[in-house]
Amino acid sequence: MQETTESVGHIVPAKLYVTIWAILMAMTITTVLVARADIGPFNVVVALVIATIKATLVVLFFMHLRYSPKLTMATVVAAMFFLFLLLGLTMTDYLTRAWLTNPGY
Amino acid sequence: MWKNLPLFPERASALAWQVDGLYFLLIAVSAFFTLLIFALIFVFAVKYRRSVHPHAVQIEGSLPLELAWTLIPLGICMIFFAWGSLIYFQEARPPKGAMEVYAVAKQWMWKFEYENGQRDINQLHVPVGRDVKLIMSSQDAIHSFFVPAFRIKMDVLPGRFTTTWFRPTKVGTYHLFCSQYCGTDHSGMIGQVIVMEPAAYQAWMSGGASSGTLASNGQQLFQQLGCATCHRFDTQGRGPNLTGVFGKPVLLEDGRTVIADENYIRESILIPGAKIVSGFKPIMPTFQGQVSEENLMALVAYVKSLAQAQQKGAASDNSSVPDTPNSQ
Amino acid sequence: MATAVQTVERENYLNSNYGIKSWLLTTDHKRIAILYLISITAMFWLGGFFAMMIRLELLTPAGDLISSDTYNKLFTMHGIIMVFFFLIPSVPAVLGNFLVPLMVGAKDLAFPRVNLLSWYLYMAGAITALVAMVTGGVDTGWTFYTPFSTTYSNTHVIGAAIGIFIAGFSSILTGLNFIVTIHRMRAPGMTWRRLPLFCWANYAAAIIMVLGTPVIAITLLLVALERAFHIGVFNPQLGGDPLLFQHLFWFYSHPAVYIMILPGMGVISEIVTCFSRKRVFGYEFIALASIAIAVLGFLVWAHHMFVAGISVYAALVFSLLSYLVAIPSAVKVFNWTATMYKGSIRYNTPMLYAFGFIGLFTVGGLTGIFLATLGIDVQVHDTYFVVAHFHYVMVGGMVMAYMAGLHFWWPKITGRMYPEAWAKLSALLVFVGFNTTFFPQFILGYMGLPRRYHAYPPEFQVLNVLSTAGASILAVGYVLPMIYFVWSLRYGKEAGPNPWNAVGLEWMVPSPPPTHNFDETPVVTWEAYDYEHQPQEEVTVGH
Amino acid sequence: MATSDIGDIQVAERALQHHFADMEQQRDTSSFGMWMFLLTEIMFFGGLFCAYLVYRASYYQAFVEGSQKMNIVLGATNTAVLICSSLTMALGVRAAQMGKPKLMVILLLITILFGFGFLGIKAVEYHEHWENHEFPGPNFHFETGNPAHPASDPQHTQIYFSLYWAMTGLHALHMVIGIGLVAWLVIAGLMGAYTPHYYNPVENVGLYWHFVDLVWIYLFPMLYLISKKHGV
Repeated sequence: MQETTESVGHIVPAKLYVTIWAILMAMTITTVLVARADIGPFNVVVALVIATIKATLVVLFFMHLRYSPKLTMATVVAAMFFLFLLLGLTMTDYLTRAWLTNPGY
Repeated sequence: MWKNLPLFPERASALAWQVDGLYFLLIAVSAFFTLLIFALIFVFAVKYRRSVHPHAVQIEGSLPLELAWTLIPLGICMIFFAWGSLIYFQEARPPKGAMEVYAVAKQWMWKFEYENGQRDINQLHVPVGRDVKLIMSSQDAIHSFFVPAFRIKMDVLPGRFTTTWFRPTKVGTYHLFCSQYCGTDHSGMIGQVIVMEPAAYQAWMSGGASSGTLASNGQQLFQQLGCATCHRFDTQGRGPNLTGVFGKPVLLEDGRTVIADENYIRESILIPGAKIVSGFKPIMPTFQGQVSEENLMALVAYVKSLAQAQQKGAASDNSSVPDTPNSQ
Repeated sequence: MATAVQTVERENYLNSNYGIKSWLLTTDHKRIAILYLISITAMFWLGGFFAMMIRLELLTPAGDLISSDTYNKLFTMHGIIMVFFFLIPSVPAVLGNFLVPLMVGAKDLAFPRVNLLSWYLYMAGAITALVAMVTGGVDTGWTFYTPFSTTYSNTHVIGAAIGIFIAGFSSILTGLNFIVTIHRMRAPGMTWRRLPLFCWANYAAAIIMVLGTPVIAITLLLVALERAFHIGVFNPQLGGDPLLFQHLFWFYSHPAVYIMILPGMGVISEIVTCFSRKRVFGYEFIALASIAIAVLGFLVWAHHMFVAGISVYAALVFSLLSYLVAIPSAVKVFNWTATMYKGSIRYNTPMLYAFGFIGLFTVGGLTGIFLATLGIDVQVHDTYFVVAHFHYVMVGGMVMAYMAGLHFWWPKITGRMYPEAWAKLSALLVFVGFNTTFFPQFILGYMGLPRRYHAYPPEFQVLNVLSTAGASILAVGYVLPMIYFVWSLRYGKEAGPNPWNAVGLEWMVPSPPPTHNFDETPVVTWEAYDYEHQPQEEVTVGH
Repeated sequence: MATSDIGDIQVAERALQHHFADMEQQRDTSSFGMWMFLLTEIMFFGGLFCAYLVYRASYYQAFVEGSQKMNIVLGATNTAVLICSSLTMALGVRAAQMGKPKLMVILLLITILFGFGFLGIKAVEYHEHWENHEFPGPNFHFETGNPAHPASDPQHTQIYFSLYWAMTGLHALHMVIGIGLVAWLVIAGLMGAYTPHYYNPVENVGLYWHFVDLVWIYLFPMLYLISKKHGV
């Protein structure tokens, strides 16, 4: 009501959709190929970075976030933030449990 | 000793005074703020009642006041935080040289095993003035070891060891409660901590018929279960030499380093594949389901004794065992 | 501003339609609020009955009245019913449902059918949980700690978990509806700075409902799967970590206490201003404190686990964060108190409850500081100190606020006044009975009496008897309103649209409100709690 | 935009609920409501992600051994299938926006086909795991298949499989619901329910569908691509 002026949502050109699709497909192949190589801890990093880029493209274009009110953007950011809190604060426990060891004698 | 209406728990450990001191401070601060709020409400309600004060004075708010009652409580809280954390960290770190008692909790009883192999059920005998470290685990649900007079509490978990410690300062008999709800007879899972004069404690200790120390029981198990065939006391074994391992960092196959504490020994027996020592193959079979909690504790005590023996002999023979077994 | 003239046959949401179908298929937020009111009241009495049984058993140190298994089931069911089926829906689903659309100037919540669905989900969850209780009960404690709940309990854990799972979606949908309504359905001129603090508070609570509840849903689902298929995720025998359950459980269940208390705080903000005839002191700070509590509330959960075997460094972090969430609560208490300064104060029943709330919540909040303090928590964790603390917040705070709100808006909801003298008496009984019940438990807790004990050592008896005596006073205090509220439906005086001479959109429509709330969309041109421009003359009622 | 006519506006007016001022408010509100719902869905899966993270961090080797049992070809194919279905879904919403109901129905039907394709492939994978006793519970049995490297920690590999089944199972359940919702759109679309002035349901189901795709985009690397030693 306050944020948008168009009565009909933004119409994205079909060509853009197809382009996004092509990028997503390419990235799927990339991530599989990269996983076959051994680059140590970077395997995880690459896999997650690719997944995040793919997810961002889907959210921005397929889900029209780019053309949505700021409030929608805030919702997505909030979801990410609280998911991060859940994961991050839980890991503060698991990652630091071994720090305090008692020689005990 | 108990009157009809005690309002405060006994103080029978070195730490109890510290906890109580902070507790009194918290009570004082809380009482101040509670009385402040109650008094303000009462005064305002009487002074500005409709019959004497028919026209309210509209006030929007006040930034200085808001800042004051945000920052002052925050500052006070930080004092509590610092003090409370200091106590907590003391509780978390048993002092060196503490006598060790192993505890197994199960529905609904406590079993204790002393270093000399003596056992106790629902009673824990300790000498006054000695540091006592408890190494605890549960056979079933989660329990919690709680001695109000010592101001200590620690959950007792299945599948791993937790520890706590105390130094009793007063001879007497104190409640031991299970404070983590654990089923039907949760409220029956109570026992006693009996703090004795050292001499009486010695007498009690020698009175029991034990079949050898905990570590020697562990040594027997170590032979019986066949551990000794691979974990030999030289560098030729298929498993790491366990002499002097306890309490030291261990380099793992995947590059991580862990401290060989009680939980590490435990995991290595039950899930040998989880953390492979560098330079060894994951060939050890699991002993899951084959060793009871008591036997696990005996094995841990044995491995620990290997390190203590080595430490004692360290002065004479320092180079025989490397810190990290087989770290090439 | 008192516009509507009371006519005998004026159409309102109660008389617009009759018959059971018109209620069970209604999408009117006000009727759904009434459906909730009836259902949660039933749950409250059931949970209260269990509480009475618990207190009776604890009269004597020996476990002589009921068996320990029965006792364990009683406190478990008391907890489950009170937490999931009374406290969480209480203010949001009853008062919030009724008032949020009226307060923002909307004709209904954003998704009326979803609103009805959420009531049905609540009922489905409640019935599932009740069936589990009737056919054998649950004895895990409302916290469902693993591995006891997954491996060692022989009771209907899956049934209860599924019941809560379903009711959780009711809560999610209510929260979603509030957030969307407050964002999208506000009347022209109803800016965020003019929004009643009750709406702010419900908005904050809704954030928690939406973000937290899904986590408990999946956690309880995993518990059910663990019991059914032995998947090992929470079972230490199969390599799982029981502490992971506690993390996931408290990720929701700690913020859940803010779902309970935040809307109650909103109620108090409305009442203190009305009966002081003053603008609220520090509007922005109270509003932002609500949001701060909602967000910070997600950062503190592991303070339930300080002695559970978590990393001591994590405990340090969570302890620090726990103090932070106490601050906005303190800010609210100070602001309410300051609102009374130089006010023009009346002692009507809602205000008496509000006094009670502020006092008891202060005690509840301050004892929360004890629990955030690591060294102290070790001593009082899992003892009666904790029991007393959360009852001070939940009953002394939340239920007091709920009662305050019911008394405040009862004339709006039903169009009738209740007998003020009886109401004041009951407020007094609740306050006295509550303190007698729960204050002794602080002392018991520090002395070391663990919670959930069916039998206890004899030296704890005197305080327990005192506590039980208080509980009986408290029970009378809760029975009385039940009687006079029902009485008032038939015999109460007509309330008129604005019996308290309060400001706010909900007081500008007739009582009870018409089905579509507003004949034409209101345009808001005044600030919140603008008592300066409200005529001083009062409509005299209830004498 | 240009295709709007009196009939469309009438359809739209019938769809306007009483408590909204206009279609625009209704559309904004329903779309925001859907995003809020997806936020709760993220937290719902978040609990499982948290469990995954904790156990993967603690028992990495067990997770690697479990992940080596995954069929990457099928997993990657399924990822591609879902991406394709998202494309047709997005184009379907676009068709609804532009007032081309027939095109919309066709695109949605293709989306449904992709959805079934995904579930079919998933079923093949599930069957394989079931046959190999890679289903948590009393019958769980795990071998790496490489005699030189016996299973190092089958207990925690079972947790890997528990999480695998829980996460992909929950995801598949969402797919099933999604297919049902798209089928409902197809029927309503055939009956002419949607116009450029009223297509909220299409938009919202579209959001839901993309969300389900999004979850899979993370599940794929998390469950299938843990370690290099694939396809041993």
